[in-house]
Amino acid sequence: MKRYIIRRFFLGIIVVWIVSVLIFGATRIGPDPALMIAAPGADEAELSAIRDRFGLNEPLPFQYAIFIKKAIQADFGESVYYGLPVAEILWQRLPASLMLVGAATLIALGFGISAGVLAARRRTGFLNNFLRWFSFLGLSMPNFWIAMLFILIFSVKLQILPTGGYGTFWHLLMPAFSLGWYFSAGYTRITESSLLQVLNSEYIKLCRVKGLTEFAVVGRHALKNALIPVVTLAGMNIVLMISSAVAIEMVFGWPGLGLLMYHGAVYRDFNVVQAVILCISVLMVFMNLLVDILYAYLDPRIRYD
Amino acid sequence: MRGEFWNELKDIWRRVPKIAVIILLLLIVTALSADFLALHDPEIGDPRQRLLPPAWEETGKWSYPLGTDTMGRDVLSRLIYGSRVSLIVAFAAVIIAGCIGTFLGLLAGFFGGWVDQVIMRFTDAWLSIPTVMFGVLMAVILGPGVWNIVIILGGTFWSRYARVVRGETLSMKTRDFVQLAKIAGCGKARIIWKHILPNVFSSVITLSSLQIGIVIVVEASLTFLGVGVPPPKPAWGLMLSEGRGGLLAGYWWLVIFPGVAIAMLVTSFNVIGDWLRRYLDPFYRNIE
Amino acid sequence: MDNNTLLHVTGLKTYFFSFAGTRIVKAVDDVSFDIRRGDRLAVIGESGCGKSTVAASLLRVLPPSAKTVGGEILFEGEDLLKKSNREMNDIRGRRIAMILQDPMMSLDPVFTIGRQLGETLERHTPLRGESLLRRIKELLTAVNIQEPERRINQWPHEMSGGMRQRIVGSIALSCEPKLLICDEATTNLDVTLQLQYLNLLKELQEKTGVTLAFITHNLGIVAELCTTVIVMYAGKIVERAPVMDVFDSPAHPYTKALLDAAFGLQDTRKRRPIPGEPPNLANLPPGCSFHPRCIHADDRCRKEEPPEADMGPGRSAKCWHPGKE
Amino acid sequence: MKRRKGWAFWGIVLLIGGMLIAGPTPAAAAAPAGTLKMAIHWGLSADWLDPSSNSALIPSQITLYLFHDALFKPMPDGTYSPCLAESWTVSPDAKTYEFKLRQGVKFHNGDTMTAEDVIFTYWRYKANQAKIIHDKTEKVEAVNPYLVRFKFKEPFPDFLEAMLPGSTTIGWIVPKKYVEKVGEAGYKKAPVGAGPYKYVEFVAGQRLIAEAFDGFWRKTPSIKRLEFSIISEPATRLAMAGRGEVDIATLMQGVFYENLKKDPKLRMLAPLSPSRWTVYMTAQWDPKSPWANPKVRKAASLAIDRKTLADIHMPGCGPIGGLPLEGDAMGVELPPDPYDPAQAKKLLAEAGYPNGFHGGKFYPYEGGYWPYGEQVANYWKAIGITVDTVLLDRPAWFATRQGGKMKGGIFIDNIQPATIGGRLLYLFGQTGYGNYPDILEVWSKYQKETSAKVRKDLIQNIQKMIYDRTMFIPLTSTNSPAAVGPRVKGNPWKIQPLIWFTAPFEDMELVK
Amino acid sequence: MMEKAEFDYLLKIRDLKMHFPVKAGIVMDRVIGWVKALDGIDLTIKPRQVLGMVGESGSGKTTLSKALLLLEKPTCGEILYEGKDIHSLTGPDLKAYRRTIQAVFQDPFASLSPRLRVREIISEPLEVSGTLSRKELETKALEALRTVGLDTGLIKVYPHELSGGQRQRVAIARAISTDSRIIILDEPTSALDVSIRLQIIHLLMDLQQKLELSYLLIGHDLAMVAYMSTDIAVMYLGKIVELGETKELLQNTAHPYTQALIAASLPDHPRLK
Repeated sequence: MKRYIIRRFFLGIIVVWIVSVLIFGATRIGPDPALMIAAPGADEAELSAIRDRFGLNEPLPFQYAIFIKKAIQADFGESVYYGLPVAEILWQRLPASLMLVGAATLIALGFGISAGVLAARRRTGFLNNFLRWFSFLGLSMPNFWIAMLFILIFSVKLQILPTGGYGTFWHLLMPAFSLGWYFSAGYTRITESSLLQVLNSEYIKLCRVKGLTEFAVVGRHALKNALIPVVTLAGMNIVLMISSAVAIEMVFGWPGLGLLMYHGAVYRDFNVVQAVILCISVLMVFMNLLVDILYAYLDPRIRYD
Repeated sequence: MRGEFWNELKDIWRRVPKIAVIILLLLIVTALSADFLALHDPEIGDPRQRLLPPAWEETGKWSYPLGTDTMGRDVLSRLIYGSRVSLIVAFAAVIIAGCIGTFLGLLAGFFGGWVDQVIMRFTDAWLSIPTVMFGVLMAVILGPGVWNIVIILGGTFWSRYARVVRGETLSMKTRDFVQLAKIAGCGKARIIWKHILPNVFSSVITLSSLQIGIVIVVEASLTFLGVGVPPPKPAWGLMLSEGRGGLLAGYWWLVIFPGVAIAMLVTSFNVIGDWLRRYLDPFYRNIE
Repeated sequence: MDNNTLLHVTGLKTYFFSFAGTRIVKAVDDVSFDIRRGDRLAVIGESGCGKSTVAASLLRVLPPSAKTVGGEILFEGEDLLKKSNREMNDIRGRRIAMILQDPMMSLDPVFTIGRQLGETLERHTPLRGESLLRRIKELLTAVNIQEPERRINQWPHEMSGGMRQRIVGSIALSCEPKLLICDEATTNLDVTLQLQYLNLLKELQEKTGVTLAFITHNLGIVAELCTTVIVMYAGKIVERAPVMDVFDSPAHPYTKALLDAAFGLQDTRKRRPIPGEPPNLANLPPGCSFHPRCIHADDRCRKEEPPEADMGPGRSAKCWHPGKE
Repeated sequence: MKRRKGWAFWGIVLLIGGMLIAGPTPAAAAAPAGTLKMAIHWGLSADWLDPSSNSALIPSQITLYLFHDALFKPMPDGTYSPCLAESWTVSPDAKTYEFKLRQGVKFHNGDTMTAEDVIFTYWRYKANQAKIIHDKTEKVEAVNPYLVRFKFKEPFPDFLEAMLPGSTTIGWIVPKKYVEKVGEAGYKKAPVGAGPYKYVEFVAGQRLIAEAFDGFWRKTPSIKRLEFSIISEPATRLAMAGRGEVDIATLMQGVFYENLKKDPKLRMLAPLSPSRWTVYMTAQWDPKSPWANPKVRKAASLAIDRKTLADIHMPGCGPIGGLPLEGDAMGVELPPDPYDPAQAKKLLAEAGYPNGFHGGKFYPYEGGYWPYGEQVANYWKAIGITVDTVLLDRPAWFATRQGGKMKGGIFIDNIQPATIGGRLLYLFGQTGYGNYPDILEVWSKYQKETSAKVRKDLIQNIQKMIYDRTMFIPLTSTNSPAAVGPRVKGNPWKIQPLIWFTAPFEDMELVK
Repeated sequence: MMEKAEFDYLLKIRDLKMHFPVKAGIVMDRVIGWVKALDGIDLTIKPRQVLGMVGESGSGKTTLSKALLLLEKPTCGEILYEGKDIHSLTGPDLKAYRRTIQAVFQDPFASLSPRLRVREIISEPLEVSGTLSRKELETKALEALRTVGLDTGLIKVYPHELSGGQRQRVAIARAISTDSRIIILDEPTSALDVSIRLQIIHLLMDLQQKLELSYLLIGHDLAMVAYMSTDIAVMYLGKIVELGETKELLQNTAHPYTQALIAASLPDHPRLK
């Protein structure tokens, strides 16, 4: 088990390294960043000064080496657009992102799992159909569009929730719901299929013939087994969520990493873009490790591989 | 033989989610015959006919059945042509992603060893890169354009295919029929092409029908962020994005129609994908 | 029905409904039989003949697509089909226990052995805490598992196949049931393990007096262990007889064919295969469903379903030509 | 929600209290009260907090007017309105400038502004044109603590113009002692200036908070606290304004503008901006290109319905005929070309293109203004001029424009400098794509000339020459429509179109 | 067909060992031990011999068959075919060997490629090893189908349309289509219904007689193996512990493991228990 975790950790580092190369490469395609930063009419001297300030005068491999060396010390350079150290901005934004993604995950998991359990337990019926359609609907509408509908309904018409911004619990509700709804369908699907699979297994049959109550069979035995793939999906989805949140953060003016990255890309603020994506990949690797550990808790077969 | 084929087709028809299939077929037909169906040029509007409501509203005109947008373009014509853009983008992106992912997944799963390690680490890296964000970045770098979007979406969505296909290939590799093909002396290429690919294909199709919905939504999101399909192309995502203010402003037809169109298309794909997943999975077939 | 009859089943019908009820598969069609106390009953037949469905119907643990549509199951005089689900839960595991087809897969991988054993006891007996633990150890010792203290906290995957089987057996017998149903309990086992397991069951029966019902396709098990035999074909019972009679003078051509097709180390004569393919339950031939494979089949067999012919004490066969050589 | 009400409540309490204590003094003199919230559409940079690194782009002016003050700056009473300098003199050879400083001006930290601060600021300045200006400078000296003298190596008649926002921020004074104490990075984190508001908090990409500075020399601001939230999505900004979560929401174009007119609670204010949409045809200097023919350029101008263009994309704006801002003393107001497709076609035929021609690459202005460019291309298409539209987002557009990569194509430029001189410098200087020798000759004469009258003649001459040969196609003026809530008193846009934001901030008031 | 009269054996296995490494390590794997799947096997398969091989699961039966089928490379030892080690064969020799040896596996549902038609399945071994035209392949496939007693109309059908028994017949048809001489039967009937099992066994026995084949029959049911085989080899922990003619071996059992196997066999009749 320990060996397994350490191994995963090393693989994770390799993954992060590949990501860093990819991102670094991607950000250096395209026109000279100095031209985009400089004010109209800047002369060569000004451009050169800008390149100096952001370390753009070195050859690319050098730039990469410097980038990695500094990144290890959590120094991502200075934001071209915001004029602040990227690490500082990142730290400011991370809590908002984690809060949003955390709340959305809870909503998605809560709704998705309960809908999935219902769907797997009774294959037909109004509630099941309703839940299934509800989750499909979340998957079928672009989430920025859901977000706008929420604003229309809850802020403009019903006047019960604040529209945009960040700070209170009430500000979190709409962004978290519009993000969570989109992802709940995936959980419904996977809970349903894995639960069905588990419910058809021999050991669940044994639980039944042992005379356990339906609640004990489904709630204790089946769910614990069926949640294993759900956990995997949840781990993978965290990163997808941070990234899918871009449009939602934009709509609600939620100051998360998604919005930071979006503006970074739009303003060609490469240091920010690199840092955000690298940060998320590290987060992903970390999440995967966490999922592995959780796995071992859920599935004892892994503990002694 | 022919009769059998028809019977089989009928049998399948009996089981498919009919509404979803009908909607999808209708949309495809619409996309193909957009040139005949559309009443107006979808890209050039008449500035004098701006923001007309749908025809059944008081101030609407029947020559613009679903109203016009801020630039005086016919919403219906844009919707009709938009089905073409949306479907092309979605299909092309999914085909590109499917091809790349299936190819890499087959290689990784079949050859194992360091080939597998290299491909899968690369895939992991790709999976841990936030898709939409990377899409935004690439879109910004490559600049707006329909085919750029296709390339970006295709280039970011392949990783799931690689994962799935690799897993399937690994399990196929140990199957008896593959072993028997090796015993018969089949070359690697033949085994991959004749024995493994056709068998992983059903998962690829299932995954595609689910991915296509995601691709459409992501495309709309990128467009909303201003880095997707560029104006004046009549794409649904773009219509939604351009007209989104209309929702609060009372010009609901700018948003509701493309929104419903996207939701219908994506739901159809999702329903069909869900059905395929069940239908092609022998486990589900047994319990249905 | 006398006091000696533990279970009395009449006219049991369990159907599978698929495609929203448009396709009906009669997995168990009008099945009647008795089990007497202390008996070792064998239900034999090839896969898909409905024998496992009979077992599932008895305990009412059918898959969602299946439904018992008729009949009566009297267990110690109580009709199980009239019980509520809650009452059934009290019967399952307590009065009727079952060992499933694949004992290797029957233990929940994410719960310890002790937990899974204790769960059953907690459900059906007032044992708690220390006494519960003591009882679990007792049960494990009874099925020849060494060091029960250590095993209690182990996971199923840490045990060998034979051990897992014995634990499944101990779970089944933990509440001293009256009837134990073994559904193909020894398939996929190496021969040596199989014999060990059968011996264990025999031993336990002698100790506790539980009634055994074996569902199997292996005639060797029947010969080794059982006292009474029920032969099923295409959802119906085609023959019922004491075990000696079945092996000496099978009444139904299908039973005879099964015997002729089985191997044995002692009997090395050339065997005779059964012609044709097993029938598709969704599309049964008219008349006697065995007629396409039967050497004695005549016109009547092809058109009319045979009645159950009484063949003496405890014997019957569903055939137009019972006992014909 | 509650908090805002709380603020309003305490604001009123303070106000009433203040009135009771102060008696019948005017309300403006009362202590600042209340909070005004704005949802703005552009991201703010920490660089903009410091005038020395402020890039003088239009969006960056908000921080200048908020935290800082300049020797002179555009104010409601004029473009060159004396602020930190009470008055100034220019020598006849335009080589020496003397600024008499206002006495008793306090920075937020309590330091008094003196000539030392002005000199310090001048040499510290490092944003655009810093090198050009510093190279021209011979000496800056403090004649006395309240008199600064700038001496240039050569005549520098445009010095005052160069100090206007949009050109440089060299005239926005920072406290020397404080900057030296906290250092460059420290200053960015806690900027101190002589402006009406004190810095409270800045979170990149999220919000900026400012609090009234009661020691501001001009007057004490009326509103205690200003909060700027960065909300990129216009629909959200509008909804926030509609619900009263913010008092002002910026950039309400297109559909939002239309909606705004329907909401009885909200006012629509559309301050004009100094920017001018202008078509720049770089191909005109390629003799083989159709665009080399002035008739073709005129035809392209006549083909555009400027009125409709403005109505759709820039409601409240109007067609323009020349380059200068209205009211520019040096500018020539020229009539915009009418919408006359028939005449346009005729001109095209005369030029030898009766069936039109392919006009090469066309770069509409960045991102959010693509539909505007699209519409222009549609008008050209109607008379037979087709173009290949290349869409670029903001940074890419600037990089392409700046890097000279639009050569041979046509683009819509957004000309931002406030004065006609600045505009011509922008069009003819580093960022120009070509010129005519005769115009250049006049231009270089103008740059050396020191007599104000001759200068005016020369620059007006240039404008006419440009107009006569349709060197550029002016399209429409631009604005920045904003939704204004009921709590805001009057029109907070006092300076427009030179400063398109709600400046001066100290003049803003809440409804009592 | 070539005559190979000079050899009195089809396959000769000499001191065959197959060891699998057990790996461990955090980043790089290190070998920490070996599992001896085959531990010195000596065996000869003669023409027209049906060699039964019994032993419990994990005793190395399947590993041996994989070595014979070139699916695994042995750690040491050799398998001689016409005097040459099969694992060093190349070119035409390799193709010839591949045609000679074929296999039928346990699960008829897993051993036929689901997306190929019966014709392609049967003719595949010939197609990849020979130069036959499509027409000839088809003729061969039809012939093989008839030989295993299937309707030739099934040639266009996909495997999922066949029943279990039919599938196993197709698998056998594929194995004999190359005029093979040795067929490895890995538990060929254990996944079949009781009533079909004997049909397939009889078919295999008939084919063996008619086509003069040799079988290596792997099974765990001693009774079934004894029924078919001329000789029986008993495997235990990677070694052959006993080898002999069927009758001889059953009557005079030498090794205790073989005795245990016989003792564990279930009786044919309740009276015999």
